[in-house]
Formats: sequence, structure tokens, C-alpha cells
Amino acid sequence: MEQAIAFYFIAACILGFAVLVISTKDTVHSVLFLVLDFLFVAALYVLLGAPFVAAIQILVYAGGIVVLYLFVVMLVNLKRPPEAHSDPHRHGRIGFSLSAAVLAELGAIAFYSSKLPATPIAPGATMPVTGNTEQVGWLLYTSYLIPFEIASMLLLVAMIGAIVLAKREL
Amino acid sequence: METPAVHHGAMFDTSELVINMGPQHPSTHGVLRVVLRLDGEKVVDADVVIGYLHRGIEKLSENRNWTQIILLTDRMDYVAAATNNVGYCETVEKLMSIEVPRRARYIRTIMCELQRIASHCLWIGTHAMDIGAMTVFLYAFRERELILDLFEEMCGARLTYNSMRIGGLPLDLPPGWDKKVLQFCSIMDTKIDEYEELLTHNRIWLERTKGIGVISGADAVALGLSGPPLRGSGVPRDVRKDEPYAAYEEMQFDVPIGTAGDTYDRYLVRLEEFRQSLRIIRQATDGLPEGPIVGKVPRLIKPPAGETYHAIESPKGELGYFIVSDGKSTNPYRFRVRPPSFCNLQGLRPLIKGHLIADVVALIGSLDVVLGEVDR
Amino acid sequence: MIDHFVIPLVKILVVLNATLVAVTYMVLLERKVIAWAQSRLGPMRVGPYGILQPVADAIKLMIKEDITPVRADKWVFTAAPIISMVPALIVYAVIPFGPEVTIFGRKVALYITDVNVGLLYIVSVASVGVYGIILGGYASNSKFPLLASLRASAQLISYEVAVTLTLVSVILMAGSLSMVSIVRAQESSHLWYAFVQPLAFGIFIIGGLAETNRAPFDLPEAEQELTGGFHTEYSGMRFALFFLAEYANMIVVSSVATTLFLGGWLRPFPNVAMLGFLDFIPAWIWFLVKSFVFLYVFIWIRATLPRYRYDQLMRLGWKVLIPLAIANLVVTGIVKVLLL
Amino acid sequence: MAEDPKTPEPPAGPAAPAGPKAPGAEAAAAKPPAAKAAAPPAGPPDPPPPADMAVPSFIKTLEAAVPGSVAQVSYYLGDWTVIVPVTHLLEAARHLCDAADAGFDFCSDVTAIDWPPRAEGRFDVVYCLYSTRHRHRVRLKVKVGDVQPVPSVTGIWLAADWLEREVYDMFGVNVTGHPDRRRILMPDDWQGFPQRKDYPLEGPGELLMENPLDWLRLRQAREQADIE
Repeated sequence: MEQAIAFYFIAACILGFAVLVISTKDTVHSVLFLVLDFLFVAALYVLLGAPFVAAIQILVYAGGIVVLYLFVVMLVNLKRPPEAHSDPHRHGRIGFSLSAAVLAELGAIAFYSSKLPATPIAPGATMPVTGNTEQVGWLLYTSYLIPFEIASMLLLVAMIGAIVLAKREL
Repeated sequence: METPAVHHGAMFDTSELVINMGPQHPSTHGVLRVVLRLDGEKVVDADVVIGYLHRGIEKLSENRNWTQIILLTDRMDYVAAATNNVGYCETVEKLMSIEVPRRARYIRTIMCELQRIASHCLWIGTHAMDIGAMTVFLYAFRERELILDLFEEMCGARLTYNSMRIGGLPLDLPPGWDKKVLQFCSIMDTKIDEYEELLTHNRIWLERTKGIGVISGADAVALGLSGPPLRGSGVPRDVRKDEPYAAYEEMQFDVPIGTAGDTYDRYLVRLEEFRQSLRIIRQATDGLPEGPIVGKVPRLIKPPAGETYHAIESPKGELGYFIVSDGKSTNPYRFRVRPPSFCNLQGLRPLIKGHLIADVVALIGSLDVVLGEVDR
Repeated sequence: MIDHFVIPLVKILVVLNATLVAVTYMVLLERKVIAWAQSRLGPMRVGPYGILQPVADAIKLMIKEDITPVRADKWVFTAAPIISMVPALIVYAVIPFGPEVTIFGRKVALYITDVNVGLLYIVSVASVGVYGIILGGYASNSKFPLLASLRASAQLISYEVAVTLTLVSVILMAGSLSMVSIVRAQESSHLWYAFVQPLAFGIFIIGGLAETNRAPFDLPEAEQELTGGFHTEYSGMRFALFFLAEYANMIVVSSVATTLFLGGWLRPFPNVAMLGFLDFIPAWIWFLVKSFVFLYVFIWIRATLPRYRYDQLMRLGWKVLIPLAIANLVVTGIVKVLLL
Repeated sequence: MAEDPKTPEPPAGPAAPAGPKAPGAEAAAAKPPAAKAAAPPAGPPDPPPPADMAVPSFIKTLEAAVPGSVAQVSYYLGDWTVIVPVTHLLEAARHLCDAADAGFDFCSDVTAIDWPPRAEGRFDVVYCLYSTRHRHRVRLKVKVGDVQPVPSVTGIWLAADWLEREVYDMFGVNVTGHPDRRRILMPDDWQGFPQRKDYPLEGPGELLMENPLDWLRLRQAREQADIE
């Protein structure tokens, strides 16, 4: 019961702040709401009994990546007059088709997962380690090794790309 | 002022940030104002704005009699007031062809050098403070206090001494003063090492000063720099040696010069000047001749019509007085000071271009300007 | 009831109050130590030897006018000091001041809680504290604070990487993220990790100085360059919050360094039985003494060293500390795998 | 940054109009000492060198290299002064800076002197030069009128930049070709040029007296007060 109340409260906050992120005029405020959003997502993880993921969520997203967002926002000074913004209807078609695709995807997932029998993703009994942190590590290097490596490759590519973009004269 | 956008590739256009440093800023040493145009933290261009302390000393002096001006000169470089007095009195003595007794010239030399140490103490303190080393500041002020005590005993004032008269000195030395000066010299010897211990081989200090604000000897001469900023660039120019005044002809001392012309060399030059000044003070105190302290000065000071320029080496550089007398009135017709800080400050803009904000404060400190003298 | 509600509450109150008092006296300690280093006396007027100076300072700061610049971003401007103060305080929840002791016949642990991801909790909460500085500088709508917050965001992120990497080597050694377990691991291995991981220890101290904006890395508040940096426009109690947060963070860094590298509440040489008589000193005193040593070193460094320049700071962080920390981590991992 | 060089204020009006004079001033003018003081000096003596004194070689070569550049040579108290026509200033300066026997690479000072009664050119602009190679000094002097342009020597000595700005700021000497001619010590919107002899000593700066003789009367009254 308490769990459910906490979950719905946190979920409502997440959604509310997410709406604020995209609806706020001031870019810095929007970034701040994003931080709050991340903090509540971390709270959700704690609720799910995954404190390691929660701490990483705060450390990496709230503490690292959003600071960089802020850095960029402050550097490029986006406080332009409203008329300088591009026409909101210009990218409308692309936006709609993208969100439609996402919606379809979500629907498909919901549809097929309801058909499948509900199985726990990582049955604790099969793991030789106990403790949240150890379990995350175990899963990451056994069942999800290939996705993990692919993600790291992607990050590497992104990093090289960023360096190439920034240091064009090299 | 046009601010062109800096292009970092096609995607990002960032405009420059114009930042106003001063006239109220902790490290502009008074009321200097520097308008910086920054690209990130890098200084693209700067405009040095002065005049916030302008009191019209030149104009005032043209309406005061010759003796009254001495106390106005105190107010220019107020951390080296005695040096200003000496420069002015010698210029008037030159205009009037007055012979100054040897004892007075010796005492003037001692005072000039004590004043140089006091001024350099203030410089090393504030310069180190600007770079973030706060302890040197209080150490240097501790020693400067000893000099101020000596001056207080000598002429009753601690900052603006009014300690010279045309033709000599107002008063002879108090008894035992020379002993105290020698005592101070032996204290100061060890204290200079103390400053060096904190800074000279400190890695951060080296990183902050080496290669910062490099200026070649030829450029320094063209910019009209004088004093330690010029000598730091390797130009052995010292008015005390080249055009000796007071009793410098009879003194043995070296003119330290730098090689690289960066902030570190200017620092080393001034540190060595501490030692050379102590050497001069010891010589002058040991060989202090007996005799009168005032030369033959007419009751009414009224130099004959004519003009002259006389320069001395103040702690900041070449301090020149250009005085025109019309031969009729009891005040100068034209009184002009060539303030070393003013001319040295002119070098700030070329020096700080391309450096970071942190270097700007280091370079202001490295030029050692006193705004009272810049603005007069 | 008592175990689950009263005792934690008492602990929280004690730790919070002790921290706040410690922070105010930290300011006095800093002024005194620096004064002695500079052949001065420091505060001497309020109380004997100035020991009531923090009280006077607090009153002064509280009754000062609270100024908000006209075109400042009011909400962010108000929130920034709080954002920087709160993480600095909630970090104390997982710092173990001592082992379990018996008070009035009841077993009480001298820490508020022992989370199994304690170290990660500290790092992540501390990383949120950065926002206080960044937003404070941004919201002031003034150029010097803006420059300072740009400096702060770059500096804190860069040094966080190095510091976190050194923490990982310690975690490898201890095999746990829990602060209490790390101390226990040092007890069972009979060695403080400062001796096993000297490089990590050094990097942690340097990075800690940079993360708390202490000299020689105090660029975001460089008084001589940026006239006070991010808190230029702050006054009164809001300024005091920033100020206290900085000192609270210093105490956090010292406590973490003590826990990770100097064996927390353990007495010196926990493996030498001959020194067993040292046990008559309570464990939490050992902890405080060790933390005090760190704080003293921080102050000492401030009185001695000049300030780094921005580019030199970044170079030190990215080209020296991070590679060293990574190398240290790799070597630690290899040794650990080969030996165990 | 460089703004269009503004022409300085128009020259101060000629001698006092023959209007009714203040009775006090007339009474004062009647007294002999006051009458003596009332005659402002018309210029420096600029004494020529004594006959047995050899003119330094760099002045001779200057005369040879830039014909017509040496209008007068003066020697007083060990200092040599070369008075140069404005038209030859730049050439002479360039020669003095570059010539091997002169080598005046260091511009110590640039300043001006105001001689209001001198009709043909009330300002002496003085350049104090020093040679770091030969360790000797010389002064260059040009006589210029109120609006007469003086070419800037910043192209030869960078040091002259601020010094010329100060000369412009304080005297209103029309320095032309200066890269950044703005006021330097006074505020940008200041009226008048404070170091001119006809600039009042008291009162707000904008009430610049139009007549230099007013200043002389003030000065004379002050001197009288000093003596009595």
C-alpha cells in the first residue's frame, strides 16, 4: 500500500516535471526541472530496491551530464527574443511522425508483453552473488555483455565524433 | 567598439564578452579600470581607462610657490613619497644651480633606497596576493612597517613625508638613526630569503609567472617602459647608473637585468633590487659624511627663466620632472611630471592581449603601478 | 519504536548540530591558523582568544540586508545557496564516526545509517551540490559570477572524474561500497589504505581541494580575479549559506579521506598489538583527530600556495590526475586479480 | 576604437574687448608691481649654446639629413634642445630615432607649454628623448597654434601614445594621425582643456573663461594677496 502511494506520487512528479521541462520558456529553468526529474527517477529506483542504479542515475545524469547542459546553455546564451525562434510549425510533420512511431512501438511492446507469461527478468536464485551492486555487475557481464559492449562502442564513436567536430583544424 | 563574432566552425557562433574590471576591483591597485573583451577567458583586446584619481597636481603646482610643491609631490607616488621629493628638489636645484652638501646627498640616497625597499615590499605583497599567495603580503607589510617607523622617526610622517627642502634637508638625522638603519638592513637580508622561499621555486608561482607577458627589450624601449619592467626585458637602463644624481656616483651597486622579459624576470629583478638597495644603504650609512645639510639657498626661491628636465630612478622607473620657470613669479610657469607608472601602464594593453583573465591581474601587479602617480 | 524512530532522530539531530557548530568553528580555525602562519593574532576581541567570534559572525550575517540584484533570476537566485548547503549536510548520513558502542545498555552505531552503496551515495549527492555554485553565478545576472560559474562547472566535473576513479580503486581493495565495510576491511587487512594506495590518496586530496574550491584551486571564487566569483552578488544569510557549505564540504572531504585512507575510527597501527593501550581513547575521537589533521592541511595549503590559472588547472586535472588515477585503478585491478 | 579626430575648441578670443572694465581691475593695473606681473611671459628664453660649446654631432647630421628641420638650437643647464618646425617634425623625429649617431629610441616624455600671448603659436610641444644606446638626451620642441595640427609621433615611438593623448586632453593641442585620440585623464565629456593658462582655477570647468586676461587678473590678484 505504502509502496503504491509512493510510486504514484513519484510517477506523478516525474511526469509533471517532464512537462515543465518542455513547457518552460527559460532554458536554464528547463534544465533545472530536468535535474529534478532525474532525482525523482532515482527515487523510483530506490523504491524498486535498486540503490546502486539510483546513485549512478544521480551521479551520471544529475551530477554530470546536466551540468554540461547548463555549461552549454550558459555559454551560448539562448535568451533570444521570441521572434528569433524558428517557426514552431516548420518541423511539425517530422515531429508528429516521430511521436507516432514511438507510440506505435510502445503499443506493440504492451500488446506482446501482455501475451507473454510474466517471468522475472533476473531470477536472483540463478546468480551466485548477493547484494544489489554485485547483482548488477553480474548481470552486466553475463546476460547483457553484448549490449553493454555495443553501448560502450557507441559511446566511443560519439566521443571521437565530438572531438573531430570540436577540433576541426586537426 | 565593434564586436565581431568569433567563428568556431560553422555551427557555433559565440560573441565576445565585454567585462569591466574596475575602477572598484580588488586587484586593480586603486582605481584602474580595464575594459576587457573576452573570448571565453582569453583577452582579445583591452582598453585601459585611467583618470579616476586625477587631482590636477600639475595645474595646482603652477599656482603654488616652489616650496609648497614639495608636499604635492608626496601625493603622486604615495608609496614612494621621499623619492618624489628628491626628484623635485633636485630639478629645482638644477634650475637654480644650487650645490647640495655631500651629507644631504648621502641622506637623500639612503632615503631613496629605503623608499625603494618599502615600495618593493608593497609590490611583492600585492603581486603575490593577486596570484593568490596571501601570506607574502603580510610578511612584506611587516618589513615595510619597519621602514615606515624609520621614516617616522626621521620626519614625523609615515606616508607623505615632505622630507626634502630645495637645497638640502629640513632636519638632520635623529641621533642613532643610522644604527637603526643598519639594524634594519640585517633584518631585511633574512626576510628577502623568506619571500624567496615562498615564491621563487614554487611550482605554481613559476607556472603563473614564467612566459606570462613576455616583452622584448626593443619593444619595451619603444613602449617607453622604464624601471624594473624595462630591466626585466634585459635592457640595462637605470638612471642611477646612467645619469647619477644624489650620491649614486659614489656608490657601488649592480643593475640587475632579466633575460626573458616575462613576469618572472620582472619579479627576479625587483628581488635583486632589494639586495642592491640594502648594499647602497649600507655603503651610504657607513660612509655618511659630516657637514651641513642645506646648501646656499636664497631666501626667496625664484629660479631664473629657463626650463629643464631632470630624471631620477624611482622604484617604478624613470621619474622625470620638466619644469619651466618664467624668472618673474614665485611659482613655476609649467610643472610637468613624467610619471613612470603612467608610461609603464601604457604597456598593459599589449602585454595582456592573448592572455587569460588571471594573467591580467598578474600583469597589473607585475608592472607595479600606483594610480596616484598615473592620474596625478 | 526507540530503535527505529527515537535513536535515528537523536543521531540526526546530534550530527546536524555538531556539523553546523564544527563548520562555524572551522571558519574560526581557518582564520586563526592563517593568522599564525602570517605572524598575526587573528580574531582576539570576541571572547577569550576570539572563541566567540563565530557567534558574532553569525549574528552579523543574519541581520545583514539580503540583497537580490534587480535583474536577477529571483527563484534560482534564492534556491542556489540552499542547493549548495543541503547536499553538504545530507552527506553526513553515511559517514561512520565510530563503530557500535553501548550507551545506557543499548547498542548504538555511531553513524546515522550504513547504506550498502554509501560511497556512491556520497559522490552522487556531492555532485548535486555543484548546482548551487553554477546556478548562483548564473542567476546573479552579473558577468563576474557568470565567469565563475563557468569555471566551476568545468572544474568540478573534471576533478570529479579523477576523484571517483581513485574511489574505485579503494572499492576494489575493500570489495564494498559501504563506508563501514571499508573501515572493517582496513581493520581486517591491518593496514590503512593510505599505505596501500598512496597514489590514490594523493589524487584524492588534490581532487578534494579542487572539489571544495579551496586554494590553490579556488578559481570559482578567486577574489583577486573575479571579485569573489559566484557569490559576488550575495549578501547576508544567503552568502553565509554558500560560505558554510564550502566549509561543510571541506569537513566531508576530510571525513571521507579519513574513512577511506586513514582507517576511519581505527587507532594508528591497528595490527600492532603493543599499541593496544591506545584503545582507551574512544574511536570517534580518533576519527575526529584524523579529520582535523586533514582540515589543518587544507588551511595550511591555503596559507602557502598561490592560485592556479584556469588552463593549468584543467591541464593538471585531465593530463595528470585522470591518467594517473586510471593507471592506478588498472594496476590495482591486476594486482588484486593476480594475488587473490 | 579610433574615432574621428575632433578639432579642438576654437581659439580663445582675442584680447579683452574694450568694454567697461571692473574698477578693481583698473585700480590694480595702476600699481607698478601688478603691472609688472600682468605682462605674461611670451615664451621661453631658449638661450643659444655658448660660443665655445660644440653642437653635438647628431644635431649637425639631423640638419644635413633633413634640411630645414633645425630652426634653432638651444643649450641650457646641460640639456640640448632642438626647435623644429611642425612641418618637419615627423622627418626629424624619424631621423633622430633611427640615425646611428642619434639613436633616440626612448621617448621619455611628451608635453606642452602654453604661452597665451604668443600669437603665432601659443603651444610649445616638447618631446624629451633619450638614447639607451648612447645614453644621451635631447629635447625636441615644436611651436604650434591653437588648431594647427601636430602630426602624431606614435608611429616612431609607441610610448608617445598616451603622452600625446594627455597633451590633447590637457592642452587641446590638435594631434593628428593618432590611433586613438581620446581624453585620458579627464572624463570624456569634459569641456575645455585644463592645463591651458586661461583655464580657471576655481569654479566648474564648463565656465571656461573666454578671455585669457581674466586668468591673468586672477593670478595677479592672488599674487598681491600673497605679498600683502
